[in-house]
Amino acid sequence: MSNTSKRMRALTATGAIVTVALVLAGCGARAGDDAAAAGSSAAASCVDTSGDTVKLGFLNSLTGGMAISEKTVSNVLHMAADEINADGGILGKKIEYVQEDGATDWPTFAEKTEKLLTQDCVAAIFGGWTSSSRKAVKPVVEKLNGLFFYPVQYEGLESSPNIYYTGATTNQQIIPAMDFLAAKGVKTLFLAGSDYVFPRTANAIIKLYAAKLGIKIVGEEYVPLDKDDWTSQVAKIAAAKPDFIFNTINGSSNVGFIKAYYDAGLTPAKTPIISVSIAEEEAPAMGHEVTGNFASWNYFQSLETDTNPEFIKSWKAYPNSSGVTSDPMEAAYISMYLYKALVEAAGSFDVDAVNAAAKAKPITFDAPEGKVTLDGENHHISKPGHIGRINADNQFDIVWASDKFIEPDPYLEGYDWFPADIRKQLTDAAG
Amino acid sequence: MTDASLVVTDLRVEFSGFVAVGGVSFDAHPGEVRFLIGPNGAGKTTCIDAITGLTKGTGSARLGEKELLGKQVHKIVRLGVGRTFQTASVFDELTVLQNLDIAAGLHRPSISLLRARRGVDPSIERALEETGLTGELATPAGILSHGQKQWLEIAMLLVQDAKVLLLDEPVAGMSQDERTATGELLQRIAAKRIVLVVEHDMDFMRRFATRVTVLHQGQVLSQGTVAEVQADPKVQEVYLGTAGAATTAAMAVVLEKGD
Amino acid sequence: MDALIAPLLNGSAQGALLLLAALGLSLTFGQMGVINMAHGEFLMIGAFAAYLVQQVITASNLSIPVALPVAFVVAGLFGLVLEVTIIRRMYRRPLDTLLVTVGVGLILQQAALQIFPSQGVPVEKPRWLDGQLTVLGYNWPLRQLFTILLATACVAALSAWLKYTSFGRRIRATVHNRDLAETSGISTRTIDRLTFFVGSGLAGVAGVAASLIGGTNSQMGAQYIIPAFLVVAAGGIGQLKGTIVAAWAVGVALAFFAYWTTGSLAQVLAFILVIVFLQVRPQGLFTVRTRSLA
Amino acid sequence: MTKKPWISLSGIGLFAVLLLTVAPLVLSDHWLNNLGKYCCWAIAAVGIGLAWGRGGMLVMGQGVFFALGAYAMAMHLTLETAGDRVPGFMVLYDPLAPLPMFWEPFRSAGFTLAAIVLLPVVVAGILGYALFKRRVKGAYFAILTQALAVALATLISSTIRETGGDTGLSDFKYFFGFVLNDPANRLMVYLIVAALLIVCLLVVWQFYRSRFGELLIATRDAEERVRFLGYDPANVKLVAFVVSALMASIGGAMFVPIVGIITPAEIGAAASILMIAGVALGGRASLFGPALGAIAVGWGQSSLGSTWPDGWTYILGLLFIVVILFLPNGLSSLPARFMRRARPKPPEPPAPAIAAVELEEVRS
Repeated sequence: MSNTSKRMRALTATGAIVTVALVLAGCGARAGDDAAAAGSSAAASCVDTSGDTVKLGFLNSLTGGMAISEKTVSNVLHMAADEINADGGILGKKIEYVQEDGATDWPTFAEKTEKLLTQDCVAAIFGGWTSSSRKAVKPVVEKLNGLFFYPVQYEGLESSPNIYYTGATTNQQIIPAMDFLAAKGVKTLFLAGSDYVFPRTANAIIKLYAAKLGIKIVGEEYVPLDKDDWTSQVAKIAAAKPDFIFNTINGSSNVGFIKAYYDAGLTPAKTPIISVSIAEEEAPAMGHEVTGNFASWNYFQSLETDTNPEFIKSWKAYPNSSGVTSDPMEAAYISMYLYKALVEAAGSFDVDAVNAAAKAKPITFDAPEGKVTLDGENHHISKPGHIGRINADNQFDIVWASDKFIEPDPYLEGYDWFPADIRKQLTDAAG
Repeated sequence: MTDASLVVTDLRVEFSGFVAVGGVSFDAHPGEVRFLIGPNGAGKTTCIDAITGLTKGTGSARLGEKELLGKQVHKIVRLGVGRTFQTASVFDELTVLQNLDIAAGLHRPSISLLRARRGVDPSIERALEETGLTGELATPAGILSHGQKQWLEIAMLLVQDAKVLLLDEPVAGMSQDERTATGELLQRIAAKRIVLVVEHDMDFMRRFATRVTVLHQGQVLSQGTVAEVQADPKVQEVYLGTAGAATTAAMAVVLEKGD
Repeated sequence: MDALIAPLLNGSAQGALLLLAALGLSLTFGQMGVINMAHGEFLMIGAFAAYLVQQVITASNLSIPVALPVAFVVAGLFGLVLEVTIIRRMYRRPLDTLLVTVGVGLILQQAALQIFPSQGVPVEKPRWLDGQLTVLGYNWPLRQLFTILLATACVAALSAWLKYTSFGRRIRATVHNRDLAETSGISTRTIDRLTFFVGSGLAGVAGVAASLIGGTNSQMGAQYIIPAFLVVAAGGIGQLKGTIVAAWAVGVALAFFAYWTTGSLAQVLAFILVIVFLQVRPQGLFTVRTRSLA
Repeated sequence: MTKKPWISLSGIGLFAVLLLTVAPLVLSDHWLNNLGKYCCWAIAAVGIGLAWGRGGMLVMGQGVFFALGAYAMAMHLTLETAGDRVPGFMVLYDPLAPLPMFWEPFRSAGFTLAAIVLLPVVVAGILGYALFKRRVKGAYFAILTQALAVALATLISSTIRETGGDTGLSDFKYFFGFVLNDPANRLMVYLIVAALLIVCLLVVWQFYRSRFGELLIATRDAEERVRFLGYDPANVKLVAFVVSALMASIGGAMFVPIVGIITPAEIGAAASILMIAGVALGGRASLFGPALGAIAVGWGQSSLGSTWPDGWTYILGLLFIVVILFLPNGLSSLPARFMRRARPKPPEPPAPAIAAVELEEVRS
């Protein structure tokens, strides 16, 4: 019947088109074809700074679950850009920003990164929060030779020529916290974390360092990020009676943890918590139940530095302000200033020129957390270690500070207790 | 076609304590139009439900040598037992042809399902002629008239080549002419197959029944030819005395299902 | 001893919260065959209502008892609006209501994110819930006991309402047979609206309980809807006692799994347990003959 | 249902020409890659159309099958990139332990391709058999499948060493020997996805015009009635469910080289529901509706999500409400509606569920 013959014809036609297309396309580079693999394919940058503006991309989750945390980072980036513009811009060019929504969806972060770099032709991208979002962005900025400024403390063990990290790596937050505990004479420690990469990695490092410090880990519990009920796990903590709890829980789950902790009758006097994800922004949602516990950060609103009062004042006056400043916000804020300093040192917006300038001489500037210096090799910045204790106003009283700014060491090369074979395998895998 | 008869023996159906059918026995043979009548709530439809596997029943219902009770619905169908429903249930979104084609698919190998239909099966054409639906081949079943839907259901049983046709109130809502046509159709069909009709309509029963079983409150009240049954005083009493109360009783049953 | 007592008690409290979340769902699903995927967001509305009450009545000792009826009414009104504007148009397509309410949930979540501080708001626990009850050597948080008492009170109130009021009787009649109820002169429209109001209101009460356990923010509702539905399904449709037993069982199972394994694995195992259970008994724990869609 | 097969067929032909030749010529690399991503969702959507639109099974957990394909592919690409080494993310948690057992076979390209096809068939087969034979359907089926998707996403998130956890698998360098960064190879990957979408459309086209397609509609509208025609509806539904699972798996597998990352967020509740959004928009029971709807939703997310992120969430929410409330058969039913208005037709057939419900009543 004619149906059949038509169908056959259509099928053949489709088949033919596909075959031809695949043959045409299939002439791309194959594995082992080193010239192509080396990245010669990176498209020529389309960044245009010939006018009196420079385009920058902002990428955070404004919708979905992570919007809870990322909105403030996004807002503070806007504030920094406005400040820089009011001050004459970067190299005399006003910042024109393109805001994108990562929508709490990691492939969307990858897609938007590509869009920002190839469609909007931005000179650099700022934002991200979760490690997943960074890992989604990383291959894209590396492929397209773009720049990404990541503002949140993270699990380290990473570096990329195309990413600048303005939050702490593990040796600037986790290790100072452990030093603080050791100084307090802590003997037993319980690890509580959300079930994802940062807590798992942080705890792996904590366990290695604890062995060296002679601190005994008496338990380890994880709960999914989107679950609030910690009662069962806190019961185990109460039974284990640790000297201290190391808390790597993230997001709203922290509220549930603190409530369960308080309900179980655990108190900072007997079983204090040290957290690495509770800051001035998160504490109010926990009310008085979190008061008296500790947190390890580089920046606190209560820090007394030259530029901090100014930062706090500007933020409080900013339209979308939450009224308090916190470490991730500060890191996002300075990422913009770090970029400004880099570009001005390079005298150009070109990625390679910026990277060269980073290596050429130490970039240093006054941040609200103090005078920070960029490490041109690993693209992290030096930071002061601080331990704060939450007071009744949900602010932090600083109880401990590192004696000097801590140099960033994402692969923990300066720490002999970190097994060299792990480091080697990790750097090999990254290389 | 077949000499096998449908023999139901001591059929019982209970719904959480309520006895809907309490030990009913009857038989039906090819060549006769067999009627099952009774007031509402007498258990007529439940009998059919039990025979076709829709509800669980105890006792026995045999088609020839094969026991039907306890088998899955679709397996009973594959043994040659087909039925229609009080409210005509055809596939509204599909055309008459598609409806019949699905019914005819019973005897095709499964793999043939993956091919499109080409032309019209001879068995479908015969069934269309038999039921007078030839002109409606491409009409969506949903827009057929009520009577036509009933005929389509009967046609589906024919292409399905059912040995036993269990028809649940096939003429409800039909005009007088349609009733007559349906009755004659049933008589033609009954020549080769077992036809069992559940009906309220006494007039229709009188005109076309060969043999009748009267059910009342889940029991056989009377059995025989139309004349014999009509002469039975018990039947007269049920139909004259309690017809009005039956509806209320049925509602009470539904209510009780709750707790 | 602790190894048994702690999970058992905490699991019971977890089950009580699940029960609170599932009660309303069980009512609306049993009555109308409607799955309200925005039920979790109604729970969130209840929690935010508790927060707003605390802004007015600052003493938390008083504010939570006040918040409970307020949350019930506020969430109930949201449910009523949903019923009147959308659900009533869809009774013939129960499966589609599921997707429509997914859309409603999305909108409510985003609205909450924009209206309230994105990090969430604090809901303070009353001081009289500080402290623990020592049960066989385990210091059981009083708040856990409160959740159980609250759930018990809700169940008692609901079953009394269903049993002794004429509205309740009409609801039960409609659950059993909608057509018959209609022909007997019951206005199923009014009944549906009322059921939806009460069902959603119960979600609001659950929200207050949830706000004492975890964070109060735009995302909080999402974690309850699927467990709550699994509880309803496992309990059997329109079966209060089934829902109660199933919620308790799931809660205790979660706590024991969490005790033996990790919090994540506990979630996975509990889900799989319910799914396997529904394999064995697709009708749930207790069955009732109704014209349900499943 | 298709009365004139050549209309649908030439539609598919036109679609093929647009996707395979016009799009690569007209679109920038970025948008072509995005289109590739939408095509992955479209492939899954075509399967959802078959299962939900034609089969009446609201599959709210297609993320499970999407994940099977995606993780099979991602494991292969990860191993291809890692070479002889253990993938980097595994090292930290146990530096000396070998590759987990279940990763080993994914070194083989052949095994990976077979797994992408067979895993969803086996899993959906077992799951579907168990559910349909027990007559689990309607909302129960929907929520159970969604619960499975949530469970799987949680499981993957918590098994960091084995699966990469929440961060997922990413940073793939090669695709079956081809360098993924090379634009020519990216074009090839796009063309494969587009071609697979066309193939899936052809498959469902054949399904829809076959006797099986008619039987599937019959089963959707009156499952019990089908039983009385001698079929076991469980088997009919099983076939449609397995095919839709296979398509989700294929979509997931191709998602990985196109997007370059797969994480549990792509398979959980939200992602599984988003897959349905496009199908509802386009028209669940139509041939092209699901695919076009999925592409439209993907495009909306990319473009509107950029310019107006808060608004996009509201639009998505409203889309569910408005389309399902007022246009249950999606945008593809609009032309027919206009035709009907022009030329009066008999009233709409009653809601499909009615016949089945009435059958299930116990009458006496």
